[in-house]
Parts: sequence; C-alpha cells; structure tokens
Amino acid sequence: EEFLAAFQARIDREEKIEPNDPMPEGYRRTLVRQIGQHAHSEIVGMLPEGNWITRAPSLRRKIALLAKVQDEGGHGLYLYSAAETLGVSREQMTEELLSGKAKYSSIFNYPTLTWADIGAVGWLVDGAAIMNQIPLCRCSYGPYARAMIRVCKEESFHQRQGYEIMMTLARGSEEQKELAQDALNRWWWPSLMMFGPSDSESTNSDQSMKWKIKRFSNDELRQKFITATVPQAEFIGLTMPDPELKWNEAKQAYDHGEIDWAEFKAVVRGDGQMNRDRLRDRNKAWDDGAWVREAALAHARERAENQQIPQEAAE
Amino acid sequence: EEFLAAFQARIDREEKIEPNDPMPEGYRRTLVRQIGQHAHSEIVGMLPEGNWITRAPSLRRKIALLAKVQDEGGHGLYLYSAAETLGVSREQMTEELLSGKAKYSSIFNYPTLTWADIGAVGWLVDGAAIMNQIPLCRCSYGPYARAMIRVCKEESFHQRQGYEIMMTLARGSEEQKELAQDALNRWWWPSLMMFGPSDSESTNSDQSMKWKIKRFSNDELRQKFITATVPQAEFIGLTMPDPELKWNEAKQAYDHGEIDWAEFKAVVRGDGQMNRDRLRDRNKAWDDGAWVREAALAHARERAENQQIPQEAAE
Amino acid sequence: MAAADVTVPALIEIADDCLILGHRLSEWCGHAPTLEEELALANMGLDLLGQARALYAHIGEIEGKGRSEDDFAFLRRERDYRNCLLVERTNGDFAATMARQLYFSASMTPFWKAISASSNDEALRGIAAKAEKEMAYHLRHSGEWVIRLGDGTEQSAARMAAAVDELHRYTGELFMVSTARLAAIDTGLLPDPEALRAQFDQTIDIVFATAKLSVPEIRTWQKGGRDGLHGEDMGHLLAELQFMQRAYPGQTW
Amino acid sequence: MAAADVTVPALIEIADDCLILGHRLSEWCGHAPTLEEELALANMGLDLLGQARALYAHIGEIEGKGRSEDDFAFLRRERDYRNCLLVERTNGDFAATMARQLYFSASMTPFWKAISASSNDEALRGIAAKAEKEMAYHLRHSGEWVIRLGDGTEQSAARMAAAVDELHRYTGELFMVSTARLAAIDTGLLPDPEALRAQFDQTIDIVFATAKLSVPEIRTWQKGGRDGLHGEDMGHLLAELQFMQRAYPGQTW
Repeated sequence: EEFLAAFQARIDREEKIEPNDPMPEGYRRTLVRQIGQHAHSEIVGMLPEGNWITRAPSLRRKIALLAKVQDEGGHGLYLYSAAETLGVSREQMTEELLSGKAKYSSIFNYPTLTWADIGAVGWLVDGAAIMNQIPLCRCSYGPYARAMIRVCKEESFHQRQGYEIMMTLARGSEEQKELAQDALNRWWWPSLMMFGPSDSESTNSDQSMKWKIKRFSNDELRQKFITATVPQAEFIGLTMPDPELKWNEAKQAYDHGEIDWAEFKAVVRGDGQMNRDRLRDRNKAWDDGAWVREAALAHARERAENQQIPQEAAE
Repeated sequence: EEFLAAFQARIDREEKIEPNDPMPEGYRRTLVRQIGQHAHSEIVGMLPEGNWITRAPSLRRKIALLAKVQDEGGHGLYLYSAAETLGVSREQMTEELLSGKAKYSSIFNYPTLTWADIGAVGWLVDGAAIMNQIPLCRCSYGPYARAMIRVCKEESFHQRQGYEIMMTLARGSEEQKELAQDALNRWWWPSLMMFGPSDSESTNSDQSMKWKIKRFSNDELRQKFITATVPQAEFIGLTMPDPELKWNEAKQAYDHGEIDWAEFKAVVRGDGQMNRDRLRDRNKAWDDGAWVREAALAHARERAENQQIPQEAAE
Repeated sequence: MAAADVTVPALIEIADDCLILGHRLSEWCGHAPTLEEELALANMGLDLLGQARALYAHIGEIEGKGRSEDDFAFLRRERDYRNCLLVERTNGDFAATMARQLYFSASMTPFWKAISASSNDEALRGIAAKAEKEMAYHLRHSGEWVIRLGDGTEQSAARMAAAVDELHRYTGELFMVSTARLAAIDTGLLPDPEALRAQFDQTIDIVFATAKLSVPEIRTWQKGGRDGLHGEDMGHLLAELQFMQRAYPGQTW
Repeated sequence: MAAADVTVPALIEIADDCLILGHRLSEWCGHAPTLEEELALANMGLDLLGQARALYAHIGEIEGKGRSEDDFAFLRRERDYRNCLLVERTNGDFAATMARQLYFSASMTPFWKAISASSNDEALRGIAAKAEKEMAYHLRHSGEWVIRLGDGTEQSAARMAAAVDELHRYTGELFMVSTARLAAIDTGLLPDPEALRAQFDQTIDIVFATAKLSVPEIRTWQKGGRDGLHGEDMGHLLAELQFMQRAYPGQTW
C-alpha cells in the first residue's frame, strides 16, 4: 500500500531511515535480527581469540591481541546500541544469545589451536567480515550504517594486523611457516562459509536487497573475498587448501572447489566443535556476574534516593 | 587414684592399650588431638606436593609424585580410623579442620615454588616426620602404633625418593644444582621447626612421655634429625643454610643457629604464606563435593530399602 | 609384527589417550569429594600414566630413533598429539569426570582384552593383559558412581544427565578408524574397534538403565583428535604438562 | 642517573608488578560481568602491559646487555620475577579483582606522581607521567566498584568484605623497601614508598568509609615477591605466559 511505497521511495533515493521514522514491521524485524546476530558475533568472537591472550608469544603481540579483543567488545556495544534504537533492549538480546535462540557467526564455533590461528582469524575472518560489512556502511538504516563505519575502520586494522602475523610466521622458521600453512588450511573453508549459502539456496535476501539492508549477494561477496585474499596468500608464500582454485579469465574471478555445506549446516544447527563451549562460557560469565549487576543497580537506586553520599567518592 | 595407677602400670609394662580398654579421659583426649592433627597434616600435605603433579618434569617423576600424594591420603585414612576407635567420627574431625579449629603441621603452610621443592619436601619434611613417627610405632595406644608402622614404612620410601630427586638435581646442570640449593635453603629451617618448640618452652609433654604417647623430647628428635641429615647434604654437595651449624665433639651432636621462633609462632597462629589458601582449598573441595556425598548416601539408603536393584550392576 | 610405520602412529593414539586422561585425573588431587575418592582417582590416574609409559617405551623401541618415553610425552607439538577429544575435556564436576571415565573404560576394557588375546605384537599383549584388568576396575568404579549419581538425589541426577548430554557426543571417536588405526587392524596389531562397539553399547545401556539415564541421540559425533585437531582446553593442559621440559631443555630429572 | 646495578633491580620490581597484574586482568577477557567491564578490564590490562613494556625496554637499555623486553617478560625463572605477591593473586571473583586493583592503583598513583615530579631519570619521568594518569583512572574505576559492591546488596557487601579480608595483608609489601629499592631511593631514582604510604592509607580510608568497609588489622604482612619468593599460583601463571617462548625458543613473532 501507500506507506510501503513511500518507504521504498525513500530507500531508493538513498535517504537514511532514522529511529523515529515510520518503518514497515518487516524492515524493523530484519534489522533487529541482523544487527543482533552481528552484535552477538562480536561478543562470542571474543572467546576464540581471548583463548590466546595469556599465551601470546611477545609483549607486543599480547597487547595487540588484548586490544583487538577489546575492540570486538566495543563493536558489540555499538551494535547493541544500534539495535536498541529499534526498540529491543540489550537484556532481551543477551537473553536470546544465552538461551541459544539467537544465532551468531558460525566461524566462532571453530577452536583456535595454535598461535598462527590468531593470525589466520585476523586475516581471513576479519577479512571476510569486512567484505560483508563495507556495504553495510551504506545500509539504509542510519544508526546501523554509522556503527558500521566505525566498526569497519577497526576491523580493517585488525585484518592487516592478522595478515602481518601470518607474514611474520610465513617468513620465519620452517616450523613457523608450517604453523601458518596449517592455520590457513583450517580457516580457509570456514571463512568462505561466512558469506552464507550460495545464492541459489539463500532465502529472504531479495527483500533485504530491495530495502538496501543488503547490497550484494552471498556469492558476490564471497568472490570479492577470494579475489582479494588469494594474492595475499601468494605474496607470503602460503598455499590455498583448494586444488580447484584457479583464476578464470573469462569470469574475471576465481573458480573454487565445492564448499562442504553439510559441515556448514551441522555447525549452524549447533553441532560444531565449540558451539556448546561458547554458549557455556557466555552463560557462565553472565551467571557469575549476576550479583555484580544486581549490586550496581541496588547501589545506584540507593544513591539516587540518598543525595548526601559524597559525590566525589562515589563517582 | 587406683585406676590411674593401674593404667600407668600397664603402660609401664609396655602393654598396648586397646579401644575397648578403660583409659583416663586425658589420655584419650591427648591421643584424639594428636592423631587428629597428624591425620589433618597428611590431608593438607597433599596440597603443596599436589601443586607439582601436573608439571612434573618426567613421566617417572609424575607417577612417583602422584603415588606419593596418594599414599598421604591413605595415611590420612588409617589415622582417621585410628582416631575413630577413640570415639570421634571422621566428619567431626573434618569439621574441625575445615573451621580452622584443629591444627595441622605448619610446614604445609609454606609454598612449593620449584620442582626442587618436591625433592626437599620428600627429603626434609618426610625425613623430619619419620623422626617424629618412628617412636610412635611403639606408642602405648595399639591402633595408633599399628597405623604408624605402616605409615613409617611408606614415609621412609618417600624420604629416599625425595633425597634421590635432590641428588639428581645436585649432580645435574649448574642450574639444577642451584634449584636444589635454593630449595634446601628455604625448607631447612621450617623442617627444624616441625619438631615443635624447644624443650624449655614446650608444654604438656611430660604427661605424654609418662603415658608413652611421646618417647623423646622435641629437642632430642630435632638433634637426631640434624645428625641424620647433615651428612646426606654433604654427600650430594649441598650447603646447609646455617653458618653456625657444626659438629660438637663433646656433645656428640651438632650445634646449630637460633631458630626463628617468631616466624614459627606466626605460621602456627595462621599468618604463614599459605595458611588461608590451604584452608580455602580444603573447604572448597569439601563444599564442592557435598552433593556427591549426599547422592551416595541417598542411593545407598534407597538400595538398602529396595533389594530388586540388580546387584552386579550396582556393585 | 607390523612395521614401525604402521605400529608407531597406531599406538601413539592409544598412548596419548592414556597420558592425557591420566593427567586430567591427576588434576583432581587434593580436590576430590571424599578421601576414598582421592585414592581412587589417583589410582586410576596412575594406571593410565603407567600404561602411557609402557606404550611410549614400546613405541620408541619399535620406532628405533632413540626417542624416550619423555620425548613422546612432553616434547611434541599440540598438533602431534593424537588422543581423542573425550580424554582432553576438562574435568568439570565429579559427575562429568565419572561419565568420562565410564565411557573411556567401557571402550578400553574390550579393546585391551582383544589385544591380549590376539594381537600379533607380543610386548603389546603383555601391556594389554595388565591394562585390561586395570580398565575393568575403572569401569566398575565409574559405573558404580554413574549409577549412584544418576539414581541419587535430584541434584546428582541432573548433574549426571548434564554430563552425559555433554560427553556422549565424544564417544564416537573412540571407535573411529583413523588411517593409522586401519593399517594396524589390517596387519593384526589392533582389533577392529567397530567390532568392540557392540560391547561398549551394551555396557552403557546396562549402566544407564540402572542409573535411570537415557542414552542421547547424537546427530554429529565430535572428532578431530586422531588428526591432531584438538579443542581449546588442550593447549592449556600442554602448557602445564610440558612446562619443565620446555623451560629446562635437555636435562635429567 | 644511577648506575645500572642500582637501576635495573629496582625497576624490575615495578615492571614485574605491571606485567603480572596486566596478565591477570587479561585473564578476565570474555568473562566479565558486563560488556562495559570487559572493556574497562581490558583497558586497565593494556595500560599495565604497556607500562611493563616501556619499563623493560628502559631497563634493557640501561643494563646494556642486549636483553629485550620479551627476554625480561618471558624468559626468566620464577625466582627471578620480583613482583609483589598482591599482583599475582588469582583473580577470584569480581570483588577480589576490584579490591586488588584499588590497592595497587592507590599505591601507584602517588608513586608515579612522585617519580614524574622528581626522579633523576628523565626517561623514567616520561614513563611516569603517562602511568600516573592511567593509574588515576584505575583508582577511580576500582574505587567506584569497591563502593558499589561494598554498599550494594548483602551478597556484594559480603564478597567485598571477604576480598578485603583476603587481600589487605598483601598491601604491606607495596611499601616495603627492598635492598634494590633502598639503593634506588638513595640515588634519587625512586621516591621513598614509606612517604607515599600516608596517601595510600588516606585513599583507602575514604573509599572504605564510603563503601561501608572496615580496614582490617593486620598482624603479619605477607611478603616475599621482592625476593622472588612467590605463591603457588605464580608458577601456573608463568606456565601460560611463557609457553610460546619456551616451546619455540629464539624465534621472531
């Protein structure tokens, strides 16, 4: 009807939709789901990398990794805030994550086994994330688009940092080079899966395209990622774990081997190696922290009622 | 009166007192306290050595250490059983340990800092324990004397094992030798304190002597220990951390430097480095295990009531 | 007897299972719910560490490159340990530890029995004869506890059910035939684990029935350990396990 | 500026405090009670690790033996780390972590301020000027939490009181003048910590009063770290911290 047409016209004019603007319920729901998943991914994503902070091999790397994981927490914060502008609270979204109802990026259900995985995650996982996220900086929903601009800037720094770790390893000792190659072998295919099912299988993405929440198809983004990443691997002398990968001059793109969609589906439905551990860890952190949150609330309530508490001490 | 005299006469004839024999309340109380402290020491003593099981430097040492700590648990068991013959339950004694009311040997309030400490503890701490315990094999109370025979046999094995660790280190690399010397420096004085205050300060030990619960004074046992241990240190080329230590031909014993009784008292009253941590760990194990003990009890009760549960499966 | 290139990788899997599970059990030391369990957990840990030692020594001999038991136990990279994922799982609560022990011993009892009866490796038959008895004790002990806890209080039943729900999905790997294993089965060194699976299932069925537990349906069995693809807990375990050998290389202890 | 044999051991104590406490804070990553605290704990960890890095680099330069920041951080023996016992204590619950942070930052804020004002080591004055601001933030942040928790719910008050009861006895070492420290005070490198103690006591008194906590009476202050005599948790921390450098010696990361 009329409202939908007018809304679509705004979208088509590339106008940003803002929190108080009227919007179709489907648009709101799609955004809430997508921003929520994105926020949850940042939060869960802290765990596999966090796993190596205490064992990072140098002070410089330790600091960079802790700062990176901290950035991810920060991204989670912006994104939860963006979702809050659509009327869902952070508590509500957290509850959905912890109960297993909400999804997060399946890539974080793989374990980080060696230090090289920290390089591979930065290079490939953040690299793939950026491919997904750069178009989102032009997303039709203003708060999300603005959050993504900030996120993308930091992610691209993380991606370069990850690549730099891989380069250091690839140019290091024989053993370090093996670590790097092994990490690439394990993370390459899951990274390709980050773009989601093939366009032929993907549901619900036409409407997202029309609403300019999404601007490229899964396969298009995957291709962009491959095109950007293959030369980077070659440059540092690592081999892609896909014998069918080759440049197709006609397509001006890489042909690649078949993705193991059965594995993808198993991980999505909860059967990956780390799905349960990730949720267990998030739930434990949340449950262990309950008394802290309650105390902070009780204290704030009491302080609001009781103005004679010295401000300088309590602030 | 008559009973006490008759009891003393039995003691003087070196007759063993058995659980159902009449005995003076003071005799019973002294034994309960002493056996309880001894049992608690075995249990708490599992912690400092347990600290190195996961980091033992070879499979052989890992197995020997785990077996040793297991033996200590076993000694705890015999000793609690011996105390039970005097009418105090293991629960009651455990409660006294966990609440901090009962004492245990203060030596276990020092931390094990390096692998060499495992050698030093075996050599010195078990060595000192044996000196205390050998006379207890002839203790007037039968169940305690019999438990001690078994304990002493195993302790003496542990002592040799500890000495062998020290010997291996002392004959190893320069760095290993330093580890051994450092451990000796740290454990020597606390080991001497294990015999308790000087005879001139020691209370209540006359009555224990008369009842043949104790057969040598603290200082006598300490001297025996020094006399046995100094040549062992010399043999492997380690230096005793006591410049005043020297053989006194007239006394046929070693003179030694002043023991830091202030430190001893601080540790006894709870201010040693590890007192709180030890009690915290024991309490945590006990509290964490409460549901297991309850379930075992509930199951046993139900099984007793309900004979149709298949025996082969439940046994 | 099979050639070293068959025997070594096949036995490494088993030795690593024993080492890692023995290490996990040893972590309980000083923290068990009763004094009797302190002794029992240490006992089981000692059995497994002893089996690991015997196996590594045997492997080293067959390999003939002068690697000692400690070289195998302490000086490999994480990706070179071939233990199954089940044994590296953190201890969790006492229910999880007992469930893990039940699963492992229910698979290893028939395994060692078959080896002691018919492996073509005489030394291995000797190791197996001893290990079979030890694992039968572990099975009895852990089975009793799974029953006690499963059929104990409401809380213990819930914890036991959670442990089973958590760990059952790792039991498939106990019977997975890796490339290394396949070659060893072909040469007659090791029994086909698939043939032993029926006994395992039967044991679990009996214990669970008595314990009032149900056997979970598993959509996806977890695996990876036999390819050196471990979970995130493994690296932390190795940081402790290897600490001395890494910090003080090449010394005698 | 003081000679290397004065400066190096004196600054190592401080650098090790920063390293070990920074490491402890980094262990919270992914486990904090709120997302805001994830960021704050990481921030504080980063500040401390950054201070450690700057100090080790400076120490290495003064020492002139070519030891890098990583040689100091990763490749010493436990007995050679000179951090105080307070910073190596395990995180415990959030109350214990915040109490530890309050104690540490309440001692370091005036410490760095005094150095930035009057140390005779110019580079150290530069490090101090930055660290002073950072520690003031830690003090504000942890002080707020100690107040919130001490004067929050019954449970949080009990936990905060337990944390104080547990950790207060480690604060004496923050002001202990070790032999290394004494020499550095004499040469004008470092301020006399005893002179800073009054400020610490005052800060703690104010925070505790607002938090409805009482300052414990301590019979025996715990110490040992400045002589390399650590607690049992330290070795496990080092097993993790040093893992990569020990397992892969001499490589560039």
